[in-house]
Amino acid sequence: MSFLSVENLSLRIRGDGARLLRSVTLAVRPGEVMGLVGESGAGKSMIGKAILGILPRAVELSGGRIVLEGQDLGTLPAAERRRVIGAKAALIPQDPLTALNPSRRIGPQITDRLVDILGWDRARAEARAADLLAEVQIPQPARVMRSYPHELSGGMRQRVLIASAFAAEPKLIVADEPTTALDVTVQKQILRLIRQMQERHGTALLFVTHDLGVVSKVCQNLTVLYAGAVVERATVGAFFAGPAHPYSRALLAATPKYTDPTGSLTPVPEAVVAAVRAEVVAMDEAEDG
Amino acid sequence: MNLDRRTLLKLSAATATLGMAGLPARAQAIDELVIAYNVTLPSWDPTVGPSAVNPTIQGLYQSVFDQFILQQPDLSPAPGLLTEWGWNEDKTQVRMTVREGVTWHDGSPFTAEDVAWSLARVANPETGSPIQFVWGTLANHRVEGNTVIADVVQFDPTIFKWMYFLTGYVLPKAYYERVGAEGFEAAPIGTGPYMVDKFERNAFVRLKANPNYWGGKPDFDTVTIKFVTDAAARVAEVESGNSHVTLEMPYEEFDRLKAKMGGVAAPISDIGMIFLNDIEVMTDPNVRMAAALSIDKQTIIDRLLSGYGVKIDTLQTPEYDAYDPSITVPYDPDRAVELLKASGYGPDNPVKFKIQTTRGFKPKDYEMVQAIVGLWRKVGIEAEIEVYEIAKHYELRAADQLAPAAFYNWGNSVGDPTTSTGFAMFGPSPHSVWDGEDLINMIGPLWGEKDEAKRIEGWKAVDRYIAENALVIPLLQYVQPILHAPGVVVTPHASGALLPHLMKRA
Amino acid sequence: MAVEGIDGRGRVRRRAGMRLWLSGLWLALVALVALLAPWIAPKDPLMQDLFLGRMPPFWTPGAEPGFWLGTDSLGRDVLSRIIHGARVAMTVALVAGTITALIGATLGLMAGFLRGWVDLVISRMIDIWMAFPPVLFSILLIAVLGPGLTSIIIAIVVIDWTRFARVVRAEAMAQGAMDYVASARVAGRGRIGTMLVEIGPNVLPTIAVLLTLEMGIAVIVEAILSFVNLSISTDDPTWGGMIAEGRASVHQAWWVLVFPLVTLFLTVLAFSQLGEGLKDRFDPVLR
Amino acid sequence: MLRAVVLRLVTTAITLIGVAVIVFVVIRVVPGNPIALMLPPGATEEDVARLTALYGLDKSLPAQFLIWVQGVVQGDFGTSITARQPVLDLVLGRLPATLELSVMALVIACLLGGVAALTGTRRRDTKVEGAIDVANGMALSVPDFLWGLILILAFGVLIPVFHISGRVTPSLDLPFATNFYLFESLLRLRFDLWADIVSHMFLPALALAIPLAAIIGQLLKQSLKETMHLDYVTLSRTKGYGENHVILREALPNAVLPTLTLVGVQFTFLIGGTVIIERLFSYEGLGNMAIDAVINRDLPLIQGIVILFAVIFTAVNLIVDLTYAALNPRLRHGG
Repeated sequence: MSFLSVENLSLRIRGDGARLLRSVTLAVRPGEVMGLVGESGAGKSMIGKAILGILPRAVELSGGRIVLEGQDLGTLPAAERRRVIGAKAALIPQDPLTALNPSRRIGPQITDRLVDILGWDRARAEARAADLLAEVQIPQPARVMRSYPHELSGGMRQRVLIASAFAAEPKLIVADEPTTALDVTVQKQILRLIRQMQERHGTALLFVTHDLGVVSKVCQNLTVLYAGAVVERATVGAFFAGPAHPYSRALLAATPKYTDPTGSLTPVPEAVVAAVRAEVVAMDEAEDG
Repeated sequence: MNLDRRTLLKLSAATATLGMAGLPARAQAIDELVIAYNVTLPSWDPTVGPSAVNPTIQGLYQSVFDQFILQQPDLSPAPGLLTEWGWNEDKTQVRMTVREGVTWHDGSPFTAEDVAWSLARVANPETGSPIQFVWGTLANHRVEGNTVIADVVQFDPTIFKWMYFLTGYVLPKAYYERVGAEGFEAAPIGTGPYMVDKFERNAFVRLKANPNYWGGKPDFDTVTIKFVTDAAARVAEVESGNSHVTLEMPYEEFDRLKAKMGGVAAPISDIGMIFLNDIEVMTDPNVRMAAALSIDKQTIIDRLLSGYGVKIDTLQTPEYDAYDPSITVPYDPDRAVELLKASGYGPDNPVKFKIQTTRGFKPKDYEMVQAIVGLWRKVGIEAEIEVYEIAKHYELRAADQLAPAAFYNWGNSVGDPTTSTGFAMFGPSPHSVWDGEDLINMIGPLWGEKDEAKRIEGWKAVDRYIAENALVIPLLQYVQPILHAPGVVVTPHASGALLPHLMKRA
Repeated sequence: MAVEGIDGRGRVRRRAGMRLWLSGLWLALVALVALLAPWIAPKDPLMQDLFLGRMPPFWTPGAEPGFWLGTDSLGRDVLSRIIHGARVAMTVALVAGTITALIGATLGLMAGFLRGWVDLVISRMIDIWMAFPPVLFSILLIAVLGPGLTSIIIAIVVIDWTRFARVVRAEAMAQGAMDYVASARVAGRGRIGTMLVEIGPNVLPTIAVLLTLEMGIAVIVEAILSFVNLSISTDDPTWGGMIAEGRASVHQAWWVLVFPLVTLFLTVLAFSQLGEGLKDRFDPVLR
Repeated sequence: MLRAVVLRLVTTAITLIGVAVIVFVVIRVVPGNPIALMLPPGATEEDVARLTALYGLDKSLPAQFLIWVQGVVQGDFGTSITARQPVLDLVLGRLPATLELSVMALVIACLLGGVAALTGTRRRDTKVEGAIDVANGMALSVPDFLWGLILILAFGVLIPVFHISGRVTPSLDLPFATNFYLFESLLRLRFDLWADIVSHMFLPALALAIPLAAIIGQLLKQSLKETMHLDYVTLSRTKGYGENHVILREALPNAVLPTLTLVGVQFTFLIGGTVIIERLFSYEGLGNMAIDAVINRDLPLIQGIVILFAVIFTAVNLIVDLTYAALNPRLRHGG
């Protein structure tokens, strides 16, 4: 039974009705690592936002539902939905430089959820935070908890955010392109760290990225998106052996391989783009018709 | 058209608060009288500095200090700290008998020594007394028992009148010499009806009744005088019941509230006039006369001042000694047009000059000048208004650089012709603007005239001459509006001074 | 069905339209009235008739025909005085506003870009000027210059130029640090040239916004000065002067105070909303 | 850090000296010399000369300035012409009243502005925010003296809830050592007096506060709305916190900082504004005394008051900069 089940999720711009997501369906089993892949603007991070309830004000849910551990989030009143999400899910944000509150110390930014939402007492929360900081290989966790974000490097801050996400023992973590804002050398360490933490804590992980290379190293299976519609769902192994959908194949061809850095890259051909666009138009007319 | 609140409220929500129902003032008995006063008190020494010559605060001084001679509400003198006073036969000496049994607020006895010392002090130039030129005419002040004698250096017929006018106050010699000027400022004492209990600069002064005042203990034991310089705020004070008495508010407000509370409006010794400077077009008598004849004084008083004002044609008011009702300047616009035509002016070629005025210093001062300029425009006089502050007026007048016409008010609470027509029209005085030789010769001999009847007749002749040649344009005698709660009866004083000890419980 | 807009970003419409339109309309009306004042005013604003004092507006009983908004204590037509008052208000707003902007912006630009001792001197001047309480300083200034339209404009300029100088200096400093300025310098443009050509245009939107706000403030300062009895000396009507005069007899003739008050209020509100609207329009950063 | 402090003191000194020189020259150029004011009817030419010499106004401008500076160095700011008392005592006597009124106005402005900004952010992009924007615009487009007038009529007379003149009911005996009535009445736990004083100060303070509240309201809302888009706010929502908590705990502390410096500047304008409001409410502060001083051409007093305003202005700027540094963690912890 899947921990998270997104069923026919559709999102539109409030007011003029432009479609952002077109009845997306995907499911994540406890402990599974699912990759969400697509070009920028394909709506992949919009799915993450929908799940965590942080959609921008200008976007409205126009269809489908999100079920978390059997609970349809849409039916819950706003306040209760927030607490459920807060308790069961967590976010690893993209840019560590702006994801920590500059005027609050690091410690409280980890323990606040534990105390306020999960109801832990302060001592247990602080101990937990220190353990997690150690687990993400941050030296002198006690001192770091007392310091301010501007005193830490980008990489260190991402580690803090990862520790903060795992501290609450969530059953699902949404990682929204967690390494894109970091320089290359740090990216590898952070990816390996996320993978280790995921295995150790057995948390389901929804990994949003545009980099197929990352997917191949971190995810178990993946979903390819184009213009807010699911184009293909596959296990990583099957996908890298031979993607079913022409757009997926073109996407794979356009991705640099670590193994063959000098290989020439062929941009996604026009014909393929036209084809997948036609598919999307067909879906819309079906829905509108 | 009375105010219809509903139309106002319907008009616009943002300004609905301006619709005024007005609240009935609390009518119950008043134990602590509160007066909303229109000017602040800069200094407690009534004999030196600018405040000594400021007529608007003399009421405060007269509550705490006594003058040599008491001035009654109708401006006439009466025995005060001096019971008798006068010259010897050849007017080379003055003799003054001092009242006995009077004490200062600190309990120390009041003696003739205080009177002699006070007179000598204001006669001494070093103390910075602005009226030194009058007190300087007496010298060698000495005491004999309870009489004070002084030699007359230069005869001044009005010397005794100054003893109930500006700087004519008796100060405590022993106390002043002990505490010095600054000590006196901090804790002033006098022999007056009220003692200073607490003074908060720019805010209020709290007065306690002087139990053994020689003129009888005043009705109200405690009087608080709040300094509220803004007229609308003063009206709000009495209307909301925070204060019981106030003065100097727009006449429309006086009319509106006097029905609800109590109000008294009496003429005071302060007149509104237009100085004429003998420069530019004003040297032409036709222009001056036309300007005088074309001002409809009564309509201005009725329409602008709601009728509160007394039309005058000379610088004297009915209460003054040298008032002559027979001298009149009628409102005759047609004659004014003829006179202007005689000098070559007319509607197409109007005579042009500038008229200066203060704005907000006296009630409706600026509006009155606007109304006069409007009346002049009808007969062919184009006057351009220039507003200046009272400080600039004094400076221009002292330097004789006033515009051809300048609106000003002239207070004279002793009612003597020298301190009205005299100082205003006598060429050499730094205060006059008109320098005509003829007038100087007429006024000259009157300064030292010893025969009182002859002196008064002399001044009347001067006033008649001035009116016939329109050397100045007197306009009106001001009426002072006083609003008071039903619980208090206010006796107005013709000098314009608001005196708490004249106020009785209703 | 538009396909190209399918990704849906950047479609959030801007909401400011309504306010901008209304304020622009009102200001245009006031400007027009100011221009055509002598021709469209029903009566001569200075013509007095003491017997027609304090006539109520036309819709109330006892109104005098022809005097739409009633008369003041001297019997002058309130509507005509408001119309002519618009001329004074607009002159004060435009002239004082523009001069303040010119002086303030130039000094600010010089201080912000040239830096060095120029900045030091100008910053000290700004500090000194701002140390004076504005109202007290203007009272003193008017006392020196004597009342009149020109002295009010000078008072406003002398007091408010620091507002422009401060903002433009900060903006010029920020822009100065940008790369495009450095590249212009590399391209051999002189310091002054760079300042005028490169920084000027980018600072312009801020100046435009401040200018509209400044015009509103200029009208208010004129009202404050006439409250302190220092405004225009001659007869010609100003809104501030009418408010000060109307205040004394507000219970008998509320319209003498209320109508100029409402006109002043709407004009200044229009200036501030226009300024806000321009700020939204120019400021791309605002999401 | 020391170097910055020294530099700051030097610039402050320059500003004060600049102000002193300018006001000294301006008020002596002002027409209407005080001596003419003192001349009653009948005074003669040599009276004018005598009084002018008495007040030292006959010397040349630079000479007068030197005398004044020598006096200032020994703490003697000269004697007021009208009040015939040392200017320093007069001015310092009235300073507490103006400071208390300004602080009270600032508190009211922060409360009003804060509530407007927070509500505007909480209800952003709705009619509520539109209404708040218009209200801010209206508050800004009515000069503070008109607010004073409306408040007097509304709450002084129509519904007499507050006192409308003076600073305290004169009949009360005030056991105060200093002139800081408001603060001292709190320290002495005399809440009866405190209530009376507040009732006197509330309307003038509100009239002063309204324009400032509008400015704070707009600036803070602007800064809040920008902060709401930052990642750490979004992250906080994922933790399960409600909108109110997110605004108050996460966005507000960071949004306040940039607004602080601008409020500092506006506060100095507020102090300048007390000149008119104190006159309207007959509140015995520095402003009220300033107008009398100008009308009576009391040159030493005007000089003293303007210098004191300048000192207040530089002090407020210093305080604002210090609080900015204290509040901003980046500056406080270096790095």
